[in-house]
Amino acid sequence: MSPAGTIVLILGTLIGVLSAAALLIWVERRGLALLQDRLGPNRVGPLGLVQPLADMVKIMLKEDWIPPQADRAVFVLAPMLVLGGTLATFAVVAAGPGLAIADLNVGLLAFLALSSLGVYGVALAGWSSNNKYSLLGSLRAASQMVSYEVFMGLALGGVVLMAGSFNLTEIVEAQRWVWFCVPQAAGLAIFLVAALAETRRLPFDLPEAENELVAGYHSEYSGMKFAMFFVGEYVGITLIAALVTTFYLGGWLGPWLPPVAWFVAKTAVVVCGFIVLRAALPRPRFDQVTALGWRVCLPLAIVNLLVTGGVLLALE
Amino acid sequence: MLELLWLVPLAPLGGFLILAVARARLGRRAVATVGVGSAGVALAAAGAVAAGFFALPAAGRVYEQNLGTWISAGDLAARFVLHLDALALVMMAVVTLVGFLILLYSAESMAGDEGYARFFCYMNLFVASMLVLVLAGDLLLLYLGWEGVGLCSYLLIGFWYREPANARAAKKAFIVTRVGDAALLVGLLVLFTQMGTSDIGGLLARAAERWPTGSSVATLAALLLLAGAVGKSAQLPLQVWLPDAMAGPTPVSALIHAATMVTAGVYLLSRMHGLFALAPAAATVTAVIGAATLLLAGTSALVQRDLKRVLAYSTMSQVGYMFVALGVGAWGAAIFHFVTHAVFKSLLFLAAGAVIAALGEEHDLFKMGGLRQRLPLVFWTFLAGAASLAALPLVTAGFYSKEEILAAAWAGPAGGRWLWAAGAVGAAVTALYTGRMVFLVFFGTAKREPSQQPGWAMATVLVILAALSVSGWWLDPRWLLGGTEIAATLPVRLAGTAAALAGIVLAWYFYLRRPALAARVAQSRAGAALGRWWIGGWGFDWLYNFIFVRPYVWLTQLGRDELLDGPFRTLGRTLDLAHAGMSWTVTGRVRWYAAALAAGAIAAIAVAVWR
Amino acid sequence: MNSVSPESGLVVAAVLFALGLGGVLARRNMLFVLMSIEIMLNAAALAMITAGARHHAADGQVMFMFILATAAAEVAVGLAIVLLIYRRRRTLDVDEAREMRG
Amino acid sequence: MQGLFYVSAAVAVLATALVVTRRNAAHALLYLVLSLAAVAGMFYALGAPLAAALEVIVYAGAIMVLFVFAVMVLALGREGERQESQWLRPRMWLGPAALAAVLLGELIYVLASGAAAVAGGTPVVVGPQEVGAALFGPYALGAELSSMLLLAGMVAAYHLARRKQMDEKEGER
Repeated sequence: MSPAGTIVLILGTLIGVLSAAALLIWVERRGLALLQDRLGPNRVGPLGLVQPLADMVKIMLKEDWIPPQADRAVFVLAPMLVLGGTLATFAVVAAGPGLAIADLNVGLLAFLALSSLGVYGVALAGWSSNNKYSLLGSLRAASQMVSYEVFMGLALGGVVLMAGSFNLTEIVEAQRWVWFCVPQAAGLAIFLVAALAETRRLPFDLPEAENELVAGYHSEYSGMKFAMFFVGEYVGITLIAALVTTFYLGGWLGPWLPPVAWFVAKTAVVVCGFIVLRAALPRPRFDQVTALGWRVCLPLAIVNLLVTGGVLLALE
Repeated sequence: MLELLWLVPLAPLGGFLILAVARARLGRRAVATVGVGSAGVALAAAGAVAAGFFALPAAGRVYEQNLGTWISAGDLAARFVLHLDALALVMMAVVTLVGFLILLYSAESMAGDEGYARFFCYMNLFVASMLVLVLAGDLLLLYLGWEGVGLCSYLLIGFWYREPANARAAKKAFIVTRVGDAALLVGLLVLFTQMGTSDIGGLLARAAERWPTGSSVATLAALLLLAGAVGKSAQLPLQVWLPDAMAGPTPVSALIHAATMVTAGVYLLSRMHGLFALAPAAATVTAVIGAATLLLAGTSALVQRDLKRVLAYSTMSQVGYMFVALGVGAWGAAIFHFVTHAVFKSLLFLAAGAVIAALGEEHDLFKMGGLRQRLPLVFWTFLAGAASLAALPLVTAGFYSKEEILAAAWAGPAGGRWLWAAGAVGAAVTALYTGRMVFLVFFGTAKREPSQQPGWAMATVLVILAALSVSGWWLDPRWLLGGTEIAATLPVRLAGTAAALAGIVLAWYFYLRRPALAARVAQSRAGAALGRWWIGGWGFDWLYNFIFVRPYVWLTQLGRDELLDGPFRTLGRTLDLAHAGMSWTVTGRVRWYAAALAAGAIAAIAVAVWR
Repeated sequence: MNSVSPESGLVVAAVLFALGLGGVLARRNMLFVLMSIEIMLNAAALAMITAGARHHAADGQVMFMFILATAAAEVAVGLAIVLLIYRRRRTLDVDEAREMRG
Repeated sequence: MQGLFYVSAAVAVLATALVVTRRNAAHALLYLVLSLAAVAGMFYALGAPLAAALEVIVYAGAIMVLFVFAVMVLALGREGERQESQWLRPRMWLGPAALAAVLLGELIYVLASGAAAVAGGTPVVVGPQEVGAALFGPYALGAELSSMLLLAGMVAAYHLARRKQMDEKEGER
């Protein structure tokens, strides 16, 4: 791929992802309102579609305030880490054949690596705020994310075994015969749970539980920095949805339509699923989250890995 | 029948083990049954073995029983081998018979003692050790028995250990004999290294082959063995422990310190007489020691007030006779005297024990008297023993054996007139103190009433021993042992007899006929001085106290004042200093350690690179 | 793929190791000491990987994994100890924890 | 690749130097994570993609998070920073710096003198499959030992944490 092509691809991905995130904000607010039997934002533009733009203007005009007790450098760095890390992961995602910014042969590992660095953004945001609620939120975030990182990796182990590669393009290609969501149903379940925890989405939004911790690790944030967390969350959802599509739903594979369309469509469905989940499930207690991880997900993931490996060995 | 030989030492050993383990759970009757019974079994086995022995052809009557190898190191292989020849047979017979009789006697005499079971336990161990000693065919095994009897002697002298004096006497006996034992051990090692074997028969045969008569090594070995014998048999200069050893129970004195253990030296020298034949000088020393001891002990016995001490000195004196016989090469006569002495001296001790018990633990001769009618059985048996000790001519066993020794001292291969003279004077003195003892205890006016008569067991034992004491010449074992006959002229024999008779008459005159005269002699200036000198055993205790004990105590006092501690203290201080120096590096600071580690790594790399 | 000389990898490893050593020796804060130890471990790992790359062998990466396991165990225990010490003595000074001195 | 390597190396050295000199533990930690990420880049450039990924996932993503936990629990803040500046006098650096410099000098010397033996051999990518085969093939015993070590570490950490609880209970009494 030529350097110019790469730059175009990078820009395209960035714009696509960010606008998708903006759209998601509207989708979620309207969708949640629909599910909760209320209207949601409907004043700005048709159906309130311009609402995200209005929000952006508002947020940019707000005072970007850094609390005096905060650790300035870290306080500024944390939201960048959250948003930057998530965006960087898109580099390995291929929306269509050859449409990956970096078609790494260890793409899956790169995703895991970058998502594991996501902890720092949250944890340091809470710590640098120098506020006890933020600190508690970031402690919860760190433990939750580090734990579920393990199950996520183990769940993906099954996919890697079946595809025989860490490369995302090859993983997609390996699903020509059957999508991995069928043989790796257990893996998919664990991956979804872990993904929710990683993105700190409801029902795993304990780090920012409003009614307990005010807003958790980003209580002290405002203006653009808050926007970064906010957008980062939606970018994260998009990313996870894209990865679910890639790993388990056959990626861009599909008849008639162009590959990118299939990819976007599948991702959109997964995102909508997340939003519905948010509306459907209550938030568990913190110890329940930990117990679910170590007592259910971990054994299940290991069994899944063993069975997958065993079956593959037997088929050879 | 000979195969039963192993049972002889093992029966008392078994008795010891039973008593040692189950002592607390056995009743008195059971203890006595085990204690006396095991000796009885040994006696019966010894009888059977003797029968088997006599069934052997007369030439070369030797039987060996190997019970396994004890120590195997290089060339040296010490075996648990029992060796039965005529000498061992005689010793075994005496030890089992006298041992059994004395144990039977103790079953009654010790009945009131709270350490009843302990007593029999020790006594059985002693009998077992003594039998091992006399039956050993291997010098190392013999040494085992030798130390075993020493241990039992210590334990039994200090039997009533709550009395500090008894404990002191036990320690004294142990330490003094240890001097001899150490010499013996050195002697044994000399023999092992020179001969490369510890088997007695093989060793003597090799010695006769390799060493010419009078060779210095042979003399050295013989002298070392002699030192061991001297210690065990209470001869000059290691005699001081025996009088104090009387602190133990009377049966102990009878068995260990009269009949058997103190004659272990005699046995050893007889067993090794082949070696002494190679070392005439050592033999002469033996004879001189014997002669000196018999005079010293005899005169000391003359002035003792304690009945048992008289007997103790008498024992020393009689063993001195045996040494004289050994020294002049008449070891057959020595063994003969050992046999008769074992009989009459144990009789005297046992009878004395009966007297002492009857008078309520009274030991002082001068507080006794007139017991002739009151304790008739004891009197007559004691008299039989005393007659034998005093060598009353023709009717007593002691006469024959002592006569042989005197004859041998005069006419034997290494004899001499001085030896004979010492023996003759000794015989007179023996008769004198024996008479003194008899007359003071049983004649004269009664000062105390006896509280008890001996029971059937004690009486039986006393009667048997008395019968043996007066039965005379047939106890002579020399026909069995072989060896040279000594043909002394009749005048010499008559002179020896006359000396003994003179002593008896003198005693009768002094202590019965004119007791006042005896008192006057004793109270005269010279008599009192002599008495003071003799009562302490010629002052050897004082001498040793002066030469050894006091300097040693002084040295220890000196040591307590850090004279000897100095070097050790210095060592300690140096270590302390070194420790302080080293512990300076142990700061407990992790960073310091890390720096040391890094410096070490740097040094190691530097060495590896710029080597 | 153009070449990276293995030598330069080793040099970087040496530099990192020296930095870590300096940190271990100079810092008094236990957290920093532990971090410096991590740096040293990491430098060793880099040397291993470089060697493996030089020989086109997987062994270097295997060694790296062992180092990783060691580091994980070390940090888990080390931090637990640090927290314990802090709770007991309210300080993170390494020099303060020296009961085991001679 | 060469560029990646040298840039990563520079970042790693710089970040590491900052780690050991920072006063604020959290800042040092961030630099350490940066350093680790840079080393991961070097790994990747050296043809060890699996090691690179693991460096970030496990080292930076898990082990360093433990440090973050520690920093957050200890909550040192300004006080801690003041303490550090007290402890971290320039004089303190003399000895350690000298030792480290000597060691570095030696190592560089060794490398320079043994350069002939080291040079040559362009890095070739050694993929995860080969590493896995080696790890569970000839190095199976080592892998088992590592698992034992991790288990021991886990038990030890758990035990120490428990003791802490007991201390607190005693404190309450």
